[in-house]
Amino acid sequence: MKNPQKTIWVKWLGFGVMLWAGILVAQENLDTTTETTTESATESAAPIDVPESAPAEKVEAHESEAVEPTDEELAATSDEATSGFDLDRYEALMAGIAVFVVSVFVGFEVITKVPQTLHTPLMSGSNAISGITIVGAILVVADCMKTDKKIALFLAGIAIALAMVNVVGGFGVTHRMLSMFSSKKKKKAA
Amino acid sequence: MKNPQKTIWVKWLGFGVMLWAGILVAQENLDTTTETTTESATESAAPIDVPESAPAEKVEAHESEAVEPTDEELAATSDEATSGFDLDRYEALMAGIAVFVVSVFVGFEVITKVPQTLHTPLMSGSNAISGITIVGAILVVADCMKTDKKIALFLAGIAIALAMVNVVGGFGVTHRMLSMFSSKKKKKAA
Amino acid sequence: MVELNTVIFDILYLLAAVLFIMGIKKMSHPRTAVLGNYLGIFGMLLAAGVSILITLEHKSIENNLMLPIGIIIGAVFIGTMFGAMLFTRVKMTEMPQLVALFNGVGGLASVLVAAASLFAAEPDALHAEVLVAGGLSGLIGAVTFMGSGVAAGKLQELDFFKKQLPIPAIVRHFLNLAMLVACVWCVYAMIGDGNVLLYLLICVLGCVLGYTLTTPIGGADMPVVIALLNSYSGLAASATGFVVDQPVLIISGSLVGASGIILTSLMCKAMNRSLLSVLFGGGMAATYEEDDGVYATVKRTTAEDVALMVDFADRVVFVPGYGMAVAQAQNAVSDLAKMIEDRGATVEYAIHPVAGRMPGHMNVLLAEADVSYEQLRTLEDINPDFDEVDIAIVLGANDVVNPEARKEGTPISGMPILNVDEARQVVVIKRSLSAGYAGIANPLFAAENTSMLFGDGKAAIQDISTALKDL
Amino acid sequence: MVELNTVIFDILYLLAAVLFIMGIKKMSHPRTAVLGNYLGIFGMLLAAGVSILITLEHKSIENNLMLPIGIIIGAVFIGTMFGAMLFTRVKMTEMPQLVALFNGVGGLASVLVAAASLFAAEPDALHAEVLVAGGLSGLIGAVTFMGSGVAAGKLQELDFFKKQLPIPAIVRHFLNLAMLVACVWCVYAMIGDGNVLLYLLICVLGCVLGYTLTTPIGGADMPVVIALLNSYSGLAASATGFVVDQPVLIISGSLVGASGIILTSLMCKAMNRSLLSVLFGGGMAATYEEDDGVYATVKRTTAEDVALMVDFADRVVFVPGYGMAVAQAQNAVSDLAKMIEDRGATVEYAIHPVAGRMPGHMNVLLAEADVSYEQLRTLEDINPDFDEVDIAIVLGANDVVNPEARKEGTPISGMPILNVDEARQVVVIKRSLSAGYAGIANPLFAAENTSMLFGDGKAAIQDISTALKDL
Ligand SMILES: NC(=O)c1ccc[n+]([C@@H]2O[C@H](COP(=O)([O-])OP(=O)(O)OC[C@H]3O[C@@H](n4cnc5c(N)ncnc54)[C@H](OP(=O)(O)O)[C@@H]3O)[C@@H](O)[C@H]2O)c1
Ligand SMILES: NC(=O)c1ccc[n+]([C@@H]2O[C@H](COP(=O)([O-])OP(=O)(O)OC[C@H]3O[C@@H](n4cnc5c(N)ncnc54)[C@H](OP(=O)(O)O)[C@@H]3O)[C@@H](O)[C@H]2O)c1
Repeated sequence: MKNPQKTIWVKWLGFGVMLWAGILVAQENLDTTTETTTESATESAAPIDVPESAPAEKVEAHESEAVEPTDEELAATSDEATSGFDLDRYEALMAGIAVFVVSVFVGFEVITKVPQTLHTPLMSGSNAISGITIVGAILVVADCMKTDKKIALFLAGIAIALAMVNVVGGFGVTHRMLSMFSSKKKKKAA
Repeated sequence: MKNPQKTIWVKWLGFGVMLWAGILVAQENLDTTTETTTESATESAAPIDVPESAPAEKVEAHESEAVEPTDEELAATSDEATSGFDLDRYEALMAGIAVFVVSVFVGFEVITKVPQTLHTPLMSGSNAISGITIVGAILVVADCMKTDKKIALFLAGIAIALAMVNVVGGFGVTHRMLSMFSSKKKKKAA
Repeated sequence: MVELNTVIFDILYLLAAVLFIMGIKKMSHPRTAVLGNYLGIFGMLLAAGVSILITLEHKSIENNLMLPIGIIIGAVFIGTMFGAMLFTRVKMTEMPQLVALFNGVGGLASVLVAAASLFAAEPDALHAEVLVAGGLSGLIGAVTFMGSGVAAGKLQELDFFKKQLPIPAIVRHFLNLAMLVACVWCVYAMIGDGNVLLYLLICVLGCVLGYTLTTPIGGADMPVVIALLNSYSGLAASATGFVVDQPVLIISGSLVGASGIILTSLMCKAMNRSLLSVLFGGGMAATYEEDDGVYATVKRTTAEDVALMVDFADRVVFVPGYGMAVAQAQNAVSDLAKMIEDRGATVEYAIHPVAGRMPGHMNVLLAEADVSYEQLRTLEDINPDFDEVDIAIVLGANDVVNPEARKEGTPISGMPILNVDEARQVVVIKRSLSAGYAGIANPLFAAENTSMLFGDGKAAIQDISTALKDL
Repeated sequence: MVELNTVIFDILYLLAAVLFIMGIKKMSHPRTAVLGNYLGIFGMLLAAGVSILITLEHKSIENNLMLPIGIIIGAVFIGTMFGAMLFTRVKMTEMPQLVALFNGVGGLASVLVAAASLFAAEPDALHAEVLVAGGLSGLIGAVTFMGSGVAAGKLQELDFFKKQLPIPAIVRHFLNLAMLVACVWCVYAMIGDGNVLLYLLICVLGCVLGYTLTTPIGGADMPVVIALLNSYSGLAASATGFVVDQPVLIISGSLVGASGIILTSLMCKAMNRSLLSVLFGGGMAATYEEDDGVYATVKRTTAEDVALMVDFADRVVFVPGYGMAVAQAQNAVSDLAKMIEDRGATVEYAIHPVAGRMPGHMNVLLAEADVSYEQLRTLEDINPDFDEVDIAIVLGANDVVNPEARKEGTPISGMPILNVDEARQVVVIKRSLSAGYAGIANPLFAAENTSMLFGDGKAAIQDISTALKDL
């Protein structure tokens, strides 16, 4: 308990377990989601034309019949199109997780190089970077317009404003601090 | 020209341009591919049932009509299912590129920390890691079995053997070198 | 069909992420750090600009352009105003609160983005992974929001946040766990029936969790909490990245997450405490038996005597601590230092990694007062030299110079300290003999070579300056 | 439907990639490097094992299990045998060739994997991005394969590879460019009509390119070429990762790519040459006018004299170079060093970053001879000390101690060198007065404090040992 290093591992482990559990849950429920997906796809006038007669049981049966199909098989063939669709989404998710893991490594490497002296600006600077949620906030506006959800639009607006506070305030205060560090450099040179 | 740093940037830039060009080419040709995809999808007995009467022109017209639909829109709606399919694949590709970019950063960070003394083992060790192609070689065997391509199977077999030479030889020789470095440590301690 | 624009936009997003990485890389030296910050700003502008372009190109908007544009511009304007106001007005001593506040704002933004995107999405787009990521984003974001709020309140010493919950610790832990389980269940249920209103429940639970988790932690432990919440706000942004499927959010979020975790671990290490003991340990001073007689031999001194001592010294080291921040004495110190240097002595500053209430707190304050980077010396760097120091002036530092840390069984045992007691003469400037953050007595104050100068830090330093001028 | 197994397998793949990263991180110190290598091995076993499991579970295989299993086991067995044979038999002096060989093998593996996966795929799975990645993999892999082959041949000094192409440089550059364009066209055409046979053309063009690009480069520049090709083999693996859609390949490949690029840049920097001048520059000695009289004042010495000098010295520094590798004198050196140390003097080794023919070449050789890590000193480390060195024994090093580098206008101008000439006495052991890698005369040999001991490196050192024993 006395070793801080250890407790941090515990934390990360906890996060990993949560992620894992999430995946398991997602896994168990994928049938349901696929069902809704195909149903609504039928509603919209898309080129994909799922036979409406196909009952949910059939989809499931079809799935359990295909005993553990692997990545390769599914990617190579599209004779199980619903599966193919899920697989591509799954691959994007997996790639996202890979991005996350690798970025954490980058983060650890670059941040351990920041000297103690600059830890307060680092804190506020990384804080400002977490304002990157502004991207999500802006992108969601279009979705809101599309489905015409006024509350969502309102929430998105507030989110943009909050993220912007974070960004402007964070970078601004970081700049203020950092220019203090470099100002007397210049004075010295002068 | 005298600055090695600069030429390396040139190299990376070149690689980036190639990648970019590849994407552009892919882009221009996506219609064609989609066409073949949907065609063969029709052949196999999939739940996706593309109306066979839809001529290629119509697909194209449909596309140019949809003036620049964005990520969000496409992700949110699946009323353009062929596009949806492409989009998921595209997202997986983009995530792959993100993985690549971030990994290059990790690589630079961790490798610049390796001391000069260990550069030869680093070279052979990273060489061994490039034997990771063995994963691709093994995975491809199943595909070969499926489509019953004997030549491909043969190539995959050779690839496995070659990658294995790389792996075993690389790690082995690295271990030989590294144990030289640490051996006299132990002797000293003794 | 994937449009060329989409490809270009995604590459620009990736470029923004790369700019963030390079920005933090440049933070590794004060000389390049300003540039690093600019890279970060540029990356953010790029990312936000691309997002706006994507939105403008969106089909559904072409019919009704005014509303979304108005909202975006309005929100950006309001946000910018508030942000600019905060960062230009804040005093450097209020930095910890400000960072906590920004943290909370960031967490809330994550909550709202996930909410908006879940509510706005058509039911068939609510895949399981989106819901899981959304749930994570909401939970972590809400905890960050509320936790940061409490932390900021405690640092600002608002009375409201000093109240303790009238619930025994073990029950509290159990309730927290129950809330966490409830959140997991909510996500599960959302996946089952697609009812996104459960998301609201998650947010509420997250807020309650954020409150119950942070309230019992002492105000002085807030810096650790803030760094941890900083990490959380990054993770929330990462989770949001999975919701809206943008690698740039994932990358930037995990950068922030890593930064927070590293700072947390660093603070814990420098205090020789474990993160768990900070978060769940409660008051630490309770078990420690104090010796009443420690302060029997304390000597007082006056500003004039200190000035005389300084006049004869060749090497003076200032040891600033939290008290310097409270007294806002940094400029006075820097002025005094210049006077001493003009008289031919060398002046250095010994900076303990956890002096003050933030990592690097003292460095920022002294940099504000134009102290040169080269004069700031770290613990490892200056500790071997203390026996050659003529006068160590301890200004509002207490725990970081407490020799009790070298003994077993005290709350700060094992924490590395500045070996001020090895200096030829020690002057300690503080208002009283009261304890510091760790709440324990400091035998240094009663040491033979120590004399105390009681008073507010800034006033005391100014008095010394005046006395020195008059010599 | 995504199976639970797939999820587990993918997470294990990611774990393998993380193990590679951690392995390289552990390479940052000799003490932990062995462990790092084990982590790498473990990651590879994990990745390969998961791949085999995935294959075994494959539906199409259940009917005909023997063939694929036979192929996999057979191929793994053969590969392991060859690999083990190579790594156990190779002499440490042949390391550069071996690394080149492994590089080439890795490149060829990438080519074949991409080929197999393109040929085996059903036409509708041949998406544009797969074809682009496959083309890249084939091209880069083929260039790596052929280029590494040429490099290995040149390093082994096989006559075949010494021949130059009878084509003027400008035409060659043009042809190379044309081939590159042809490759791009092939990919384009493949995307158009899905005819994967064009892939063969790409491979052939890649091989030709690999040959024409590396053949004109001098044998001594091969180390740079090998490091660059190392980087390429990583990029090829990355591209293969896009073909088979596995992040583990992308991550590992880019690690290797980064490693190769860093080593390349390091070598170029230490030689003060640009990468472009190495790759396209041709012979560099041509423009340099040599002074005939440099060697007028060369003094010879004998092993006995050197032994006498050493006997009186307090601080002896060995400066090994490529000649030590050629003569395989490392064990003799280490024995002599031990004798000198037993007589009370200190012995160090000054290691130039590009001494020998690989980065870190000398370190490996000396480590093989049980020289302690602490005695190996880097250029920056030892250069300020040379004026306190009694005897510097230069063994088969030439360019790295050539004072001409400090002048303008020589082929090695600006390359940082070991300041051996500042030592009190210098003994240079080599077989003749002939030039080293850069092909220029070395005024150090004729300096006042230098004496030459002509002969094979190993024999000369052994002679000194014998003489020292007899004293
Ligand atoms: N920096 C971080 O990141 C961080 C994070 C978490 C915890 N901590 C903890 O914070 C503590 C920091 O140690 P520290 O030595 O800097 O501070 P400290 O131990 O908290 O002591 C500060 C001293 O300053 C004096 N003071 C307060 N206001 C003053 C004023 N206006 N003028 C003069 N003196 C004044 C107080 O004494 P009077 O009341 O008698 O004046 C007090 O004893 C450590 O225990 C550390 O573990 C730091
Ligand atoms: N390490 C790398 O990664 C790397 C990469 C690229 C280029 N390079 C280049 O390689 C060069 C390395 O410099 P260096 O000083 O190590 O080597 P060098 O300049 O190539 O000189 C080696 C010397 O060793 C002597 N020699 C050869 N065989 C011998 C034997 N059996 N016994 C005794 N002496 C023998 C040779 O002279 P005799 O023939 O008279 O005996 C020759 O002058 C630098 O120019 C560097 O730029 C190195």
